[in-house]
Amino acid sequence: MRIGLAVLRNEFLIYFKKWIHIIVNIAFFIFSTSLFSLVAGLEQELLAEWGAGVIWVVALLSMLLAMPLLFQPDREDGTLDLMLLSAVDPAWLALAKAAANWCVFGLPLVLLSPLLGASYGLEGIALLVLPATLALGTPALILLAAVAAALTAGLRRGVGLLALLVLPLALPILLFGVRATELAADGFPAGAPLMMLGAFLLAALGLLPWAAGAALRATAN
Amino acid sequence: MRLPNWLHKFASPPHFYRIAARIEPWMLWSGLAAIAVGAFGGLLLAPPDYQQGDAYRIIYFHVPAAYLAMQLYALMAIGSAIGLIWRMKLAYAIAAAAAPVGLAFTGLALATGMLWGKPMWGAYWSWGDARLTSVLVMFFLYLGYMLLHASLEERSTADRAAGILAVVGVVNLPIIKFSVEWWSSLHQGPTISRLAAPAITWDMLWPLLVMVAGSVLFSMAVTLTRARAEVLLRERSARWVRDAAEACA
Amino acid sequence: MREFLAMGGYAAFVWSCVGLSFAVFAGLMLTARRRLRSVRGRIRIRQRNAAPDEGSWELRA
Amino acid sequence: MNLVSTMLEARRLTIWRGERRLCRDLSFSLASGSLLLLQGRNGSGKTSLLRCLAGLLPLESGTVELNGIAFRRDPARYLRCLGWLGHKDGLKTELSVHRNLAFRLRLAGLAGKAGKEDELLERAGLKGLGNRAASQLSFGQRRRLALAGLIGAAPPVWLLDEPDANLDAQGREWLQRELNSHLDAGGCAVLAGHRMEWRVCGPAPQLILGIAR
Repeated sequence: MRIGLAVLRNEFLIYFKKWIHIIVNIAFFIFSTSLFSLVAGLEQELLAEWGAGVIWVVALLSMLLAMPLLFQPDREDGTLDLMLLSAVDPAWLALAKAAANWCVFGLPLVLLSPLLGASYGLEGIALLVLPATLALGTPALILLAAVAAALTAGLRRGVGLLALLVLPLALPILLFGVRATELAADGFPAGAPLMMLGAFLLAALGLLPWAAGAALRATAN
Repeated sequence: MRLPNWLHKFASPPHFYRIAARIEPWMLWSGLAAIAVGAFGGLLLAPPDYQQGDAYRIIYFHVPAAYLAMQLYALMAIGSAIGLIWRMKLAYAIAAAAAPVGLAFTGLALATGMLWGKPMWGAYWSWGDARLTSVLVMFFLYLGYMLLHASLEERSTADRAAGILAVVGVVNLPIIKFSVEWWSSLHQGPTISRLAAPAITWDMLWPLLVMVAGSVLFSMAVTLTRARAEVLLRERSARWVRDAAEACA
Repeated sequence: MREFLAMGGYAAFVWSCVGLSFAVFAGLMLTARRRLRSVRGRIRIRQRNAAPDEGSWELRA
Repeated sequence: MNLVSTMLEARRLTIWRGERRLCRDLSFSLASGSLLLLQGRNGSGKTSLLRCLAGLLPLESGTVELNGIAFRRDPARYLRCLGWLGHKDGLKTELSVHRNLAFRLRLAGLAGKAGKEDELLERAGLKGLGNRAASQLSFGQRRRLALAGLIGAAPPVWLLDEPDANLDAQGREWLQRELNSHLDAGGCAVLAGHRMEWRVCGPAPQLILGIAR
């Protein structure tokens, strides 16, 4: 556990040295979202209807960009071996790395989403619900990604496979995130899907770090 | 937690290999015979449906495939879980053998489902349908399992890694199905005029049951054949493997 | 006979399903058998070739 | 630590790598204070054997015990006995030398103390480089840093994969001294590599595990 905290701290330090990645991810998020609105033809009604879906899908994709950073660099420079050979439970290791990755690549998307939502014509309570869904959904997503990234970390061109493994499993998170925002935009209570997202997050926190830890051990050869 | 003793004995790879080799042809040929009878009954003997005409006959091929897609996924996940918990190579072998068979049946279920959907709903595909979408997700999970297994060079590593994926996937599948259902029940999409299922008559039912039974037997036979190959690969250092490989030259 | 083949106007759908299904059945059967045969062959070849070359670790102190 | 106790015991190891069997029913044991050298041509499986001992690579059959504990029974205790240096240094080149060393010590469960780190750096011949980014070190200096982390963590069993790679003559001298004092203190070590002129003056004999051709 204390070793887990040390890993967490180390991760933050490394990510801040790699600040270019962070900027690239945020830029990708903003630019891709605006691409959709350009292609959709700038009709305000259509935009409001599609806003939640577009922002969620682009958030998913931009997090996908950062997922290889979870374990691939550690695998390449030999740090992963060292961490697996320390006495820390690999589940804590996976959790710490996922938490750092989320704080750096997920949290900015949550904070930016109201702005982009507003540009898509979302109003009122929906502008609060959208970041709330992202805040609940993206950590669960990154935990799923931790499992997939641990499974594919040893592969030279594992990024495509990583995406293929993550996307089907991430479907429920995406659906509920979009659903809650749409309900809120149409003036309905969005509590139920938000609670479902919360339940997913809890279940993911309870189960996926162990799966990711087992995956790290399994692919450590 | 230990496995019961009789299971250990049954699960000894040479024992499994021998037993599988013995029962496999019986399952294969009885399965094929049942499929032939079922297809004959379904295509010729069963009366046309009063609403769907002859198009409903597709279910004689669609339902067994969809059923097997699920069953084989369960087999793959259970095999993987047993392998992960008890480090049993045979379980991994069965999981790895079930995957391609399951992938084929999932693809068949999707294809026949689409061919059925066109005359019934007027569209090959409907994203609003929970079953279609979750079967598609299952297809990708099978694909992910096989690609991951194929891309990891060390077999024991591949078994464990792909096994973890299968177990995570099986936990997620009900959630996916449920969430798509919930999604489509609220979504104001194109409503599907699914024909109310009338009580199916015996004339129509028996070929379906025979088809399902035959497909199950057939898929088990194919899975056993593949599992034998996988067991041989995993037991490479055992003496009986050499004998088995030489015996059937 | 022609009536049977026409499948009440749904011939294209029904028969392509039948064809697909049997193609999958046949494909599964053939690939499974071929896999078993090729694995056996690989093991035989390895056992014939590999045995003398396989060095083994030994203590020399 | 008892000087004649068996620290590392490998029983009937069979290791496969892909389609190749690297060893069959290999058994050896290392007493406290003894050194095992793994020799063999490239591709003979030195690294694989080392990784098996560390529990990173699954064994086809056989058991490895450190101080009587198998990896599977209690991974945390097994790993606490173990120090590892692979052929990769395990350094984060983005971070400073100090950070890397501190992280390495924290992984071993030791709280980082600045004094200890400085002392280690001095011993490794990296004095005054603490605030430099690890990416600015030469490969030999990186190796020294990685070894310093291992030495600072002071685990009883060392598993080193070509520890002298990239090291200059003085570096090898230094490593030799550290190795000797480690063995004198009752530890044991397994070294894989080609240049094997390690002199050991410990009580227990030195084993050489080579591949027969």
